[in-house]
Amino acid sequence: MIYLDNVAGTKPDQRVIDKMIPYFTEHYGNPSAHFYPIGREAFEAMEAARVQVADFIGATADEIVFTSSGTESNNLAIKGFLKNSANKGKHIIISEIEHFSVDTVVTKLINDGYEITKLKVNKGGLVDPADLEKAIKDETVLVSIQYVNPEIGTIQYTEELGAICKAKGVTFHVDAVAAAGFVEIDVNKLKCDMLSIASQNFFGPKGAAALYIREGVKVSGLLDGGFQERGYRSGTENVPAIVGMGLAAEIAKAEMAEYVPKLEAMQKKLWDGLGGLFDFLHFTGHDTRRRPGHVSFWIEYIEGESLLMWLSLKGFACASGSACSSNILAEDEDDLVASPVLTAVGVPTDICAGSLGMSMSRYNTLEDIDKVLEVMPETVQKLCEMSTMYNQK
Amino acid sequence: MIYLDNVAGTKPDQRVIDKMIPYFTEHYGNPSAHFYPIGREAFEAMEAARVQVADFIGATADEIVFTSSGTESNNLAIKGFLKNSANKGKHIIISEIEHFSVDTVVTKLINDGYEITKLKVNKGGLVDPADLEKAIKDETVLVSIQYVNPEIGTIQYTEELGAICKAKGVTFHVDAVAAAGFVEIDVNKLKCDMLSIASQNFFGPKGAAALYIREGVKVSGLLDGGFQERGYRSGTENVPAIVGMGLAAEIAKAEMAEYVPKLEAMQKKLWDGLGGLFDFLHFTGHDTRRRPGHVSFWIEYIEGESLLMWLSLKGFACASGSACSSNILAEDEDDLVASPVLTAVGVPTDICAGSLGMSMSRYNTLEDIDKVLEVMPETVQKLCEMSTMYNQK
Amino acid sequence: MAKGPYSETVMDHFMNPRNMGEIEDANGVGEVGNPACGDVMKIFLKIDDNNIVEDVKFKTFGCGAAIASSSMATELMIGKSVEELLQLTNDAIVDALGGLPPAKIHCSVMAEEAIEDALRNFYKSKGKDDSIVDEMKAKITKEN
Amino acid sequence: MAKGPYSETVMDHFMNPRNMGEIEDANGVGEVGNPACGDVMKIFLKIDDNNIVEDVKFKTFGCGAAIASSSMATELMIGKSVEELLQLTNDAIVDALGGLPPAKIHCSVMAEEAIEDALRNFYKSKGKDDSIVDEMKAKITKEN
Ligand SMILES: Cc1ncc(COP(=O)(O)O)c(C=O)c1O
Ligand SMILES: Cc1ncc(COP(=O)(O)O)c(C=O)c1O
Repeated sequence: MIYLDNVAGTKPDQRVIDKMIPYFTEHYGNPSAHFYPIGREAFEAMEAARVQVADFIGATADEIVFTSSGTESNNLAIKGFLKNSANKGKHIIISEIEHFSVDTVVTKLINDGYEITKLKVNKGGLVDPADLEKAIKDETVLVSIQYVNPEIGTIQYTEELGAICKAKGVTFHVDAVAAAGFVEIDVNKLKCDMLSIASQNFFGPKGAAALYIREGVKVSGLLDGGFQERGYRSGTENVPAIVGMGLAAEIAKAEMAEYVPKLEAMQKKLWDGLGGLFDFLHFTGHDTRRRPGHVSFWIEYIEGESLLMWLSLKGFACASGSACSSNILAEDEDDLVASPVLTAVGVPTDICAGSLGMSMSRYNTLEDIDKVLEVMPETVQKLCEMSTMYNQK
Repeated sequence: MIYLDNVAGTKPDQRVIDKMIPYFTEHYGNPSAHFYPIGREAFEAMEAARVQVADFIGATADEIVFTSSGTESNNLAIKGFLKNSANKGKHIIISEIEHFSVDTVVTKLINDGYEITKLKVNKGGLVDPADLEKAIKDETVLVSIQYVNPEIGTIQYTEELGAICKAKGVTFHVDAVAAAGFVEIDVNKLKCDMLSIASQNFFGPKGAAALYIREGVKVSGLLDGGFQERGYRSGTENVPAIVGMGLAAEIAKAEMAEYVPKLEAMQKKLWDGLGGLFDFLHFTGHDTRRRPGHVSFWIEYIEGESLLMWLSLKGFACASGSACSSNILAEDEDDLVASPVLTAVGVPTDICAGSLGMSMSRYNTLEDIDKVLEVMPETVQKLCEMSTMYNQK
Repeated sequence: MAKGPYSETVMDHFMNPRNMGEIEDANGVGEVGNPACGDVMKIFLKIDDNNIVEDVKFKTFGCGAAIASSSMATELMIGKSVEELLQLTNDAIVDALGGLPPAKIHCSVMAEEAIEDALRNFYKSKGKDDSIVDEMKAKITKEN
Repeated sequence: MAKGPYSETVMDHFMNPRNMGEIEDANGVGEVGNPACGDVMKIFLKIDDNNIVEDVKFKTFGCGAAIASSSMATELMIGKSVEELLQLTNDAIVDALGGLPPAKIHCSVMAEEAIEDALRNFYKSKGKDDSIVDEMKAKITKEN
């Protein structure tokens, strides 16, 4: 299996796993138990990880809150921040291509009297900073715009967006879940007040994520109880996963400069190769502002799930739409959600189901790309032959 | 180090860890990715764990929602349930010895117009079912009472409490975090509608927990986003930890009958031994309705933290109060919280700081108890000599 | 290897679709589309003089379940009489496929609808009114 | 091995408290208590004719920080003049201990208060009014 769905989660680094194991077997204490070694060891390892994660994004350790997933970080950022700003204004700005964990949270706030502006994106998936500037008004309390879109790979003008928020005095949250480990993150350059990252997206384990909260920004916790995470998040901490996330952050920081160019080379090869195969293949997202190693497209006449399944049968793990949108477990066809991202970037609705994403990690090689390019023609040909649409051409 | 703080978390079973590892190294896919093997493997392993956890507590798999901690399960149960019952009444009943993750959540609801009744407990830490019966009124929407108290080990009359709730048609949540793996749990015998358990408390890993939600009981999720956990909890699932929790549940179910009598033997030996040492040692909790392997007490003249530290220096990991109440990281002395549980069971307030808990697991032996009993006299003697209180005797 | 969301039979029909293609001299062609899901299914029928399905082929633009449903439908159709075709429900297709995920049941419904559409066009191509199909369906319902 | 919430010096004084005990013929005994935290600290002073601390002992019912604070306080007191004792602040005790967790600073404050209380009782035991302590403190404040 050649894994090309790294935007849905990466294979953890073996060094990370090796570092985690002793926190299952030896240092299994509860980190709130400060008065005996196996508790204290767990605590200190967690605090060391906090420093590593902070260093990774240019923050300080006490600006880092550990959570259990990118979704939880986004929920904490938005809901936790609004608990403290209810009387400052009720207008929130996001983009129309946010991840469900931002879009759903914000959309539900309409019930609480909030007004929501969802900024349009252009064909490349980019929010125009001028649009943000125009959209901000006196009542605006929060802007939340993702750094990288997982589905089409677009990297926003986040620095520019941050500068506008800062100038206007509006709190700025960045969902950087699909950016971390692939695009450099510096909370001071981005001028953001909050930022979400998730360990499993940069070679760390599942079960650990973080929310950066700039000093001075008030956020209330969503989970009440004990004194963990300085009150931002009660509950026994997932020490092994946090330790793993810490090392993954350190490794990403140290090694990104080395592996990102390789990802870019694979990306270019795949892009050029696919572009030359069929004239009815259309790339999605931006040509240059892309997550390194991310290529996404749709093919006329072919439905995405079928292509995904054929590629899987041939040994390639890819994505159709975001990992979340393939709600195959739904109880009802009405729960099958067409990707709002593709609609937003202008892909014709009736073939929205047809998108495919391939995202590489530092474990992929140029040979993997050769293999994809080898199987694509026959696979697409087979599905075209079967397709009512191709026929009608 | 002899570990006697198993109520704060147990050492994971080696079989559990061994089973988890491949979900880091091989089956690292996102379980929402159904269309390629490493995603689907992760999904199926998670669903197998759901069956194991359901079997452990007499539920069916689709009544199980995985969360990240006992605290999160308790928050989801209470907040998630109330989102759907707001117009049914605004009265909630808990006991006065609930864990912070129930007590804090419920106490904060006063701000939303809820009336809270906190049922008193007797000297042994027991809620009188007759008190519950009297406290329920037309407006009562939820009763949440823990199964086992972590600090004093008391096992409530949960079946009786459940029968009363059922008869009165009131939803009943049981916080069974300190019970699972030590006391048999059957949601049908308990007649509960919701029940919380956490993996790290029964030889599973940290980072996985569950909320049982009886079919037909409506609960809204706290974390919005993707389609995971049938909408009860969005966010990428912590597959390795969930897999570990599943096996831990299966092992506990299979082996409790074997290890519980051993825990009871250790408990008796420790209880009898300590009782014979000093006439100024006082046991807390109930004589017979106790978590197997749990002994708790306070000693006149001696402050708990000092005893805890001395025992730690001599190689014993114990608890003073619940793991949570040792808020040594607080920024202010006012944040040091005296244990409300000890006050509730009538321990004089000025020596509340003096309680100690020792909770055994199936990894402890009778020799461990011998060793504790050996060091206790000199340790206590040393602290007594130093104490102003002993002097004044 | 994990199974995936589809049964073995679905996967078999997806990978090796039976009767895929077109019939040049078809005397009944049905087409249904579900724009929301982006599926379009086409069934080509060749019905002989005894009103028996002599040949059938399909083309589908759609997901795995849509392809497998059409393929399985054609298998169930060959050799059947026109009356029998109308009795071929989506449930029968789902059963023959060893089940479908709930969210994908509509793919089998599409196949059922495509068959009916093809039959209507068969009668139309013979210059008849396709209300005959409604009559036949009414009769079947009464008999059951 | 992980350090724990306390510094090495705190742990050393906790494990090996200096000057623990009572002085039978003390001429100044101070006692302070913090019922909320459950700490009680007692300091026994023996001050010679030149107003120099000849001997000092302590007893404490309390947490690790309380025990270490009292032990360290006694170490800092021996050989000091009465004036110097009054200049011994809780900050000096915390510094000497290599720091204390914020929530435990109050333990060092207790030690400072116990010293002052012992001094007041020293003057009282000599039949003097303890307002002399207030005067001395005022003078110290002015000098600084
Ligand atoms: C009874 C009880 N409830 C809830 C919790 C909280 O569980 P967690 O620490 O997994 O958040 C605990 C923790 O020890 C507990 O003992
Ligand atoms: C941009 C973005 N935000 C949020 C998330 C949610 O993170 P998690 O799956 O860890 O909950 C994802 C997941 O892929 C993502 O790509």
